[in-house]
Amino acid sequence: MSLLLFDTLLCGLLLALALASVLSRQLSHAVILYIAFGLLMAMAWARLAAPDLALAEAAIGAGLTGALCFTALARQGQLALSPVVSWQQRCWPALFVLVTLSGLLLALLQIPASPGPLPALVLQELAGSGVSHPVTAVLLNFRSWDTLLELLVLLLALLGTLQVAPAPVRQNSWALSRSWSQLLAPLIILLAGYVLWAGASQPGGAFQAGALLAAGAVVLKLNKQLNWLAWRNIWVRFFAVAGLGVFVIAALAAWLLQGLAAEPVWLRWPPQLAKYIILLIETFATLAIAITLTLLVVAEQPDTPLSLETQDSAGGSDD
Amino acid sequence: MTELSGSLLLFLLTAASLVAIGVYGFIIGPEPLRRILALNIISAGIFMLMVVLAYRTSGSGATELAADPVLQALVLTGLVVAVSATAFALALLARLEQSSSEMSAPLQLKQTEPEQ
Amino acid sequence: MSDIGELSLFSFVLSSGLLFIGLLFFIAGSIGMLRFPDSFSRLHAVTKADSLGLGSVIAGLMFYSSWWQNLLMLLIWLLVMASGTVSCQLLARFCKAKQDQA
Amino acid sequence: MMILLLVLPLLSALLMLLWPRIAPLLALFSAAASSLLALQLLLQVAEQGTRYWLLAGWPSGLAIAWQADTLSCLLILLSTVLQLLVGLYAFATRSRDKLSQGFWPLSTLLQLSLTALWLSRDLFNLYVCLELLGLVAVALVSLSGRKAIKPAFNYLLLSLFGSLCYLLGVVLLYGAYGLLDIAGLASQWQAGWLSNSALLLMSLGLMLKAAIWPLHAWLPAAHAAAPAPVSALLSALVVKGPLFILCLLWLQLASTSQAQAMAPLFAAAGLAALLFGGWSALRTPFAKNLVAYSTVAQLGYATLALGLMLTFDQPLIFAALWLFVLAHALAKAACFLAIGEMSATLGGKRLTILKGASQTMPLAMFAFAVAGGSLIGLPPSGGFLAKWALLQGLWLQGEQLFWPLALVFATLLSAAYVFRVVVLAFDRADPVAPDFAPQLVPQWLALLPALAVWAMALFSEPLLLLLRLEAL
Repeated sequence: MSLLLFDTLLCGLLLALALASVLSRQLSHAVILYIAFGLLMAMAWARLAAPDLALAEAAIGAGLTGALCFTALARQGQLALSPVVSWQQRCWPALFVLVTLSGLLLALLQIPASPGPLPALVLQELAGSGVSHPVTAVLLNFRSWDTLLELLVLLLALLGTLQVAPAPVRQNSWALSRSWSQLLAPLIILLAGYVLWAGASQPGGAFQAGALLAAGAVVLKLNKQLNWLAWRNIWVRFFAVAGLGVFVIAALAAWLLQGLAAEPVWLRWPPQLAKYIILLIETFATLAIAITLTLLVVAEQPDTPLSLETQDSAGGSDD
Repeated sequence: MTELSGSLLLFLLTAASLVAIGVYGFIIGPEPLRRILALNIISAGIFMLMVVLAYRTSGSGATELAADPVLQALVLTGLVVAVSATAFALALLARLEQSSSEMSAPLQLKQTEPEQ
Repeated sequence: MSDIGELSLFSFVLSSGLLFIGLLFFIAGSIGMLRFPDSFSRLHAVTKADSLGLGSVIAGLMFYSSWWQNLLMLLIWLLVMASGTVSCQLLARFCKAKQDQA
Repeated sequence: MMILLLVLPLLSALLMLLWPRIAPLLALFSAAASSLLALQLLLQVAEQGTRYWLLAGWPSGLAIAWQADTLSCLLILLSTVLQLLVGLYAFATRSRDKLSQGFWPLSTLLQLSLTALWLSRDLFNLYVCLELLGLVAVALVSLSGRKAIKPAFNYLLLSLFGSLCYLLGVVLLYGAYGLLDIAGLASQWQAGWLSNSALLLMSLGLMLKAAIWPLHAWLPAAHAAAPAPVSALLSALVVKGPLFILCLLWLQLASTSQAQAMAPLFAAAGLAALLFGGWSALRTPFAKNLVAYSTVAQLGYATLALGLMLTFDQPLIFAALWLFVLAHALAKAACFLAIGEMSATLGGKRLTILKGASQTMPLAMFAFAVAGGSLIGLPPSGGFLAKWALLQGLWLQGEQLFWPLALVFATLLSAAYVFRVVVLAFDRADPVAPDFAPQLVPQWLALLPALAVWAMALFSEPLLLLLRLEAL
């Protein structure tokens, strides 16, 4: 009973925050409400037996997305009220959304209460995967191709962002926040290492650890520390790319190892080595994720030869 | 029709409503930044739906897993994709606003640049 | 977590009292943030009440958990207090700077 | 060996990021090697039949499924060859166009994501591929700098919205069946409100991403704003990815009753795209917009063929659908490269700069006209082959009058917009500056795909055979 009360409260708050974020008159309010929404979402996921996701959501949904949105807000300059949307303009979309929602609900109600065959299959094959935490096994063994492509998506977003990164917003840093961020840094590194290591047997893993590290690095970067952490630094580039590189090279090595067999299978880890391969991939992926996420949040224009600035000044007067 | 229990039904309803709220926000806007937020709300709703569906496993007693790990892994992948896309969209937006302000006051920007 | 039944009446009352006090502080802090007129008094309400409120809630929960979990909770409280102090300082300075500018 | 098709572009893209100096050479090398590998894979599959893989060697359902049938192999070959061609064009014009360094890794990654998409038969993996494709495409569009930022932003938002719709559909299906691979789902498929809504949601998202009428509004702005080599890649390849998934869904998953119910909608959307796209192409004052609107119109043929395929279930129509896609990809690459070359040399974006282009830049104009011939469907081009297959498929179904008439009308419309350019080009040229010296190599490169699309007619028998096999 009390659990149901808690659930109702949680769901009500989530809906209220989302609605308020969409409808609020000021953009800054919308962003703040969205960050609160992300934090509550993390709680909902912890409630729904998804601690891995709660960790990731707290670091990403509330932390990094919040920082991103605030940076975007800071670029908007003076805070103006949103233009008013007239009643007629609101009415039709609302009607459309309500109709869609009821269709979606009708479909959702037909979903069977019993899960499909995959969870049992995962449990059955878990012993051969090299790790004992099922989510990590799915991510880095059963469906590792998805994870590889996901790392690529992350890298690609970074490439795109570096290309269009705007000119920096000038800001100064206070001594207090600087020293506090320096105090936090070792703590965050310790915690990230723990989360990475724990991933093999309990909730945690490369992505959560990377996101944590990135959060720490973003705070330091915003305080004008870590000046070496920029795309033009070859080592930074190397480690940003190494996550994918190590993944692919490990896969190639495993593939060649089976080459003696008749039909080699892509991305199959040899069972006795699986544990070490996964740990190796995760370590490099953590670093790559941390670097990529940090640069995504704090990317600024003069950083990189990829940026389009030179081209803009040359060919901007085409029309 | 369904045999889903009370709490699950509640979360299912919330997830669908979040998607609906996000779609509404995406259509209405009016600022681009709010559209990006709305997209994030849609994806939060979809991920919540996935997490709720994953949670079905715990009640059924078919396995000793707390939740469907496949779906949870998919959500993790989806989260990364969502945050990457959001970051890229925000960078584009910032560039868009910068170039529109440059067009209105190109001289002023030229003066401030050497300071940095 | 140990069962509630194992607690003596005295510790049960004490922990409930502490939890209640903590909640009171949270509520007071939230109302203060919504109702106070300017940024400084709002900051005052939020940070002061939150650190104290969280402290009492943690103290109340300590009756139920093992020493290891207690240590973690204490650490969390310390971290929240420290970051609350820092961010309160920063916000207040920012507001001050804004005021001086205007 | 075929795994190199994915590993090679990936590793070379990573190396390009580390050492930008060698990027162009690396990109060309990887594209050339991939083309050879793709050709080998196509020959192998055509000889030995379709190949299946379960990645990482786990049991079906748990593992991600791959399938290389003749269609996938043809598409892989198409994307690698076009990648090589466009890469050569970009390399040949690098000193003039000042294309940003970012082009090389991005276009290589585009090839990788397309290859991954053509191979995958797993709904969630397809989602990741779609996102990858969308992000690469937007990053490529934004290469043109300031004027492309707004179209790129709109493209990104709509593309994200489309992917989310698709993802929601995938989640509904997973909730219903607990499976993600297409073959497994197809074996358990039941028509019902749940599967209906999942299919509708996924189709909505895919149609948005494939710019199928009426969800095409973002395409002309985005494709016209991109640099010429990028527009060629986008129009020729990127919009075909979602279209491929759409066909997978409706031809392999949907039950007959669902397909029959949806077919008229697809056919109508295709027809509307042909009419409105053609009309807009006839009206626009900008050269690249004309080609972009023609993409909307030509996608209409593919949608129409999909609708007719769902109605009649006739292998010839299926072959026609993919012939349209192949012919359009080659022709559109030629068009964009030719137009890009002409507007870079003659200076300007309006259609009027092409006045007299047949005398000043005869090669590029010839490439455009030849490719345009295929867009219209003049015999014996690839476009004609596709239309002929479609008509033949329709005749086999008995007395059909409406669709052939509609096809004829659409053909007239596309002839009108192609001739709009050609007529202008045969006008008397304004006198050119004495140092006017158009580059020859890029023009030849633009001509190559145009010639290839006419050469398709020579291989019509094997092509039809390959594609018809697939439908069975």
